Amino acid sequence: MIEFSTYNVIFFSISSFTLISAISVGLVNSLMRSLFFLILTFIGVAGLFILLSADFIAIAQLLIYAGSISILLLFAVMLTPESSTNNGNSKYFLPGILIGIIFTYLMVALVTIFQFNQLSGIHLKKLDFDNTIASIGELLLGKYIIAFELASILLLFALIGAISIVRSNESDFLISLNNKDKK
Amino acid sequence: MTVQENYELNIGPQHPSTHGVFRIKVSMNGETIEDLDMIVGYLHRSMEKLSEERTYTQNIPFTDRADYLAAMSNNLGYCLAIEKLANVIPPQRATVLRVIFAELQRIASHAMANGTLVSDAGAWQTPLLYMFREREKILDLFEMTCGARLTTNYMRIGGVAFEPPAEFYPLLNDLLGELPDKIDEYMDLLSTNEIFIARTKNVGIINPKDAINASLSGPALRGSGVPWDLRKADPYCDYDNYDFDVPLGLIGDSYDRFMVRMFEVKESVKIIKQALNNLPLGMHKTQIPLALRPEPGQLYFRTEGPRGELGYFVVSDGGPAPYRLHIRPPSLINLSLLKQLAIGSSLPDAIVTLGSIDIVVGEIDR
Amino acid sequence: MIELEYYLIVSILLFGIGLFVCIGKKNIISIVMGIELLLNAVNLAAISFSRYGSEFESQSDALSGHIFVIFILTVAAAEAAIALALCVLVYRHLKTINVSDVSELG
Amino acid sequence: MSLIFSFIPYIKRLIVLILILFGLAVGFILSKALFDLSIYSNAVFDFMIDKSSYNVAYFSSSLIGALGIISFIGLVLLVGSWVERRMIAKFQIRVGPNRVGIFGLLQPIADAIKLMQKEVLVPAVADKLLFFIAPVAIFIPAILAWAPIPWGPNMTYLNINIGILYIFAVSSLTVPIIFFAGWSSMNHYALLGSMRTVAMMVSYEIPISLSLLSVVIITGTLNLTEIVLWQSSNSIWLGLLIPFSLFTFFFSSTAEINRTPNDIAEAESEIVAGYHIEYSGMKAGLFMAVELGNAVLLGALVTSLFLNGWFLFGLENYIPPYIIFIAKTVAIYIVLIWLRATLPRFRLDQLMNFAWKMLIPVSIINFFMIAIETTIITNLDSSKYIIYLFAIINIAVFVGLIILWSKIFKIDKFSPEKIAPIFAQKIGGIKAMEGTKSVD
Repeated sequence: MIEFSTYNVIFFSISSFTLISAISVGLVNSLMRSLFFLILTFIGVAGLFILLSADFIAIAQLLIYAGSISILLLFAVMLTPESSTNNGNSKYFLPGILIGIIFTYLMVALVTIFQFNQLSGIHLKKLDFDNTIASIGELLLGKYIIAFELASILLLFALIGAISIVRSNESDFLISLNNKDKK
Repeated sequence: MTVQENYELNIGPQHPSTHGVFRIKVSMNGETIEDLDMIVGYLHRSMEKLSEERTYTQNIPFTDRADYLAAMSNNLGYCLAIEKLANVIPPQRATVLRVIFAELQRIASHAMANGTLVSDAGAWQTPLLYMFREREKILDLFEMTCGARLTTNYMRIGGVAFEPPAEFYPLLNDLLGELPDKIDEYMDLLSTNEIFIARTKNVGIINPKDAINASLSGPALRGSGVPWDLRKADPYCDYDNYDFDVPLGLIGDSYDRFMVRMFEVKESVKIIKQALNNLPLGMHKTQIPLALRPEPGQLYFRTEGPRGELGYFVVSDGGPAPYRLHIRPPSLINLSLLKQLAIGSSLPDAIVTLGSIDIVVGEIDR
Repeated sequence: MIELEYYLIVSILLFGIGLFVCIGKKNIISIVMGIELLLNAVNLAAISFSRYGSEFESQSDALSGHIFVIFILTVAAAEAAIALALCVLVYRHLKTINVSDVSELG
Repeated sequence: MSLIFSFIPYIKRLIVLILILFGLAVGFILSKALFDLSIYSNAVFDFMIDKSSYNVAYFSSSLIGALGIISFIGLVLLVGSWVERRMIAKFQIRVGPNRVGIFGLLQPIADAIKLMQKEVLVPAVADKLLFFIAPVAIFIPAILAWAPIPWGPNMTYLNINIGILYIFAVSSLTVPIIFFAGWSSMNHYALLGSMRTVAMMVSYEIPISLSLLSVVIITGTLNLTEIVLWQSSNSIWLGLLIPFSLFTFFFSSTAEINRTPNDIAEAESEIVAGYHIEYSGMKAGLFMAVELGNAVLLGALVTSLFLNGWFLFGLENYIPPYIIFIAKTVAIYIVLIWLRATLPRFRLDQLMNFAWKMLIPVSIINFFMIAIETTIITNLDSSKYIIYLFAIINIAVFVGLIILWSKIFKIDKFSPEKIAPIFAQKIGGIKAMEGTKSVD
């Protein structure tokens, strides 16, 4: 059914790597280890993006997910010292597995039943992107300029919001300032 | 690690910056030191108790090993104390030789102190090794005079052990000629280095009142601007006949202590030059009885060691051995202020402060 | 030949695992990790649709999937920052980051 | 006879001279055959494509290139530590390693053998999995980041059009690995070191990306080879055109790769060795090797981004271009060694202040300035000399910004006259001090 070619071997190895790491995220007990497997999952997904010839997205995935969001998570783990040891399963563990399996089964069934070829009317063929990065740049600053600006504003607000949430309340801040003056 | 909870860090007994087997137990909040506990005693050798079993002369090697970076100064303080107790008067030549060697030892000790301070501030040992070069030459001079480099055992009750050999003086003159230039070179490298200034300026500020209340002495006290030097305040060895200045720091931070040491080296060079010019001829030692038996009595004698006021409290019961010998180590007293300085500062600042106070663990634990 | 379906199945599996992590763990940070897995699964689906679509007239139309993913990345970064700030805040106030303990308002 | 004996002290220098001459001669002979190393991998490809499928030919020829780069990195890791130790010894008026082999050249091999023989200690409370994975995993980004480096005209292993982003993304993977190394040791020193690393890397990635953006916006490409070619076609080094970006990139990268003056993550006088304090034997050796390799990688990046890569005033036509490239890389590495032998270390908060209050705002100003200049350059493509004008302007602005910065942050208040000690006028306690105090 599936022929043995280099592309297939690479695809199946990367996707199994990704999925095994993703499952390990949920199964390991130490939060640090699950974070480690999460980073491996991100790297695996980046590999799949490269297979889909989305080079810029793959690099962005590495940069943002594996390089930045994982570090945010690291900070969160370190700022909440209990969490690194306490990563137990909730009482919904079995229901979680069940829901995951049911959802996966339904969706896989859906995908395999649907004929995307028929849906689009013509046979699907792979597009070869030669230079994605320039086109993406033009799209972002042309067609999607409003969304782009909104996203940047969203990021700014998220930054300010995160800082204002985590900052200690005003009185603590003033006390610390006074202490600093004393020293 | 956490926002709220402190965690403990054991700095030492083996740590690059504790300058020996000395342990600081710090309680930290992030990078800030919240509490600190100094634990000494890893190098305790029971010197003071052992001295009660030995004659006065046999105790001199113990003083070598108390402050192993300033053996000559320790010898000098001890010998002066016993001489005063036993009414022994050393010959004039011996006194001048003592000044020469004590000041050479001060230069060597300050070179070591400042070198390790810069190493603690993170320079990759280059200034330390530069300053070791000068220290090495001084230790060579010691070696050719008394055969030992570190634990010299050179001073005797009633004089010094040996006359320096003939080749000692030209080498000493060479060293004195080049030392001020070398000091200027290090000042070029360090005192205007912005990183070094940023690391030491306004770090570990001791204000003069605190310094006096904590009974600090030596460069740690003078760095705070308190003009107190026993060589001038309570002269011994005819220090009042020498012309030299006492450098003082401006605000009492680590940088000032560093600079005070640097300038003290220059002043020491001045003192040695004057001593060499006025070196009288004569005996280097008076004869004293083999088993010296001072009259019963007690005495506290203090000298200005490289690290501060080095005091010897001796009690004699008329026997050949001291009834009680107590050393007032400047390092231990100076160290007592570290807790006040370090709490609230960050770990790197505390390390630099510790380096600038310049402790020797052999002296603290004795 | 690997077709669109295979990528979609991988994406669905990843999504299912993300759901399981979200539901089955009681640690808030684990749940945030599960959400990241969900977003990754969606990204994968978007990129594979963008790659295997022949009805697009030009390359720039096909790259709409990429643009989608870029916006998802942006939102994910913002979401992670806010969610983790909330984690820290919850920990400070309640000394726990166990979701089942965080059941009361105020 | 005595004449012969009088040469004996110089025999070592004579040997070095002979070796250098021999090397030059061999190099001259081989320079024709080794001018462009890519022909060998192409030959392998041509040979294999006749015998077997395209995939096998592609794989085998790319294996040749990868082996070449990896063996170069291996050589660098071996020779680099020797170079560093010898040079620092010269700076510190010592001799350095000189016992094993001629000039101590075999010292790194001896060190490696010693490290391999040592027992690998694992703390009882350590997270065993992460503790074992971290030193191995940290090698992967360190080697992967070498892929898009342009060694010569045809000698880029991975000639992708997102080269800069690739290096940036791959090297950002080291941050979590370093964190895992520190965390899994379960040692407070290691934890402090890894927290410092993470905080510092997160801060310094912003100035690095801003300086790289300046390069990208001015050359209009993310491809490292094209950046090098842009510099040669406009006959200017980017380091001269945008000096502030060069400074930012270099300084921030020293923070990223833990080199003095920014080696606070493994400050040996404070936190002993930082994140790899609990590692012993070859695992510690791997961390050290990666650190050294990253220093050389920084040299290669600065060379290709700012120092015009393999071009050197037409000399690249006569000696193999990759030799020029390696020479420039080594020069940057030697600058790093020089810094390490000279400077003390910053404190963490000073470094963060420097990043957030100085480097990032000034980088943004610099970036806007370069964006305006780029617009002018691209619209006025007829006049080539405007680039030189901009180079002068940028250098002036660079110097001006530094002076302005030192004024704003009052660096000049530590002038030597104001910080030198004063001399006591009279001796005594606080009262005498009041008389002495001349400067408040």
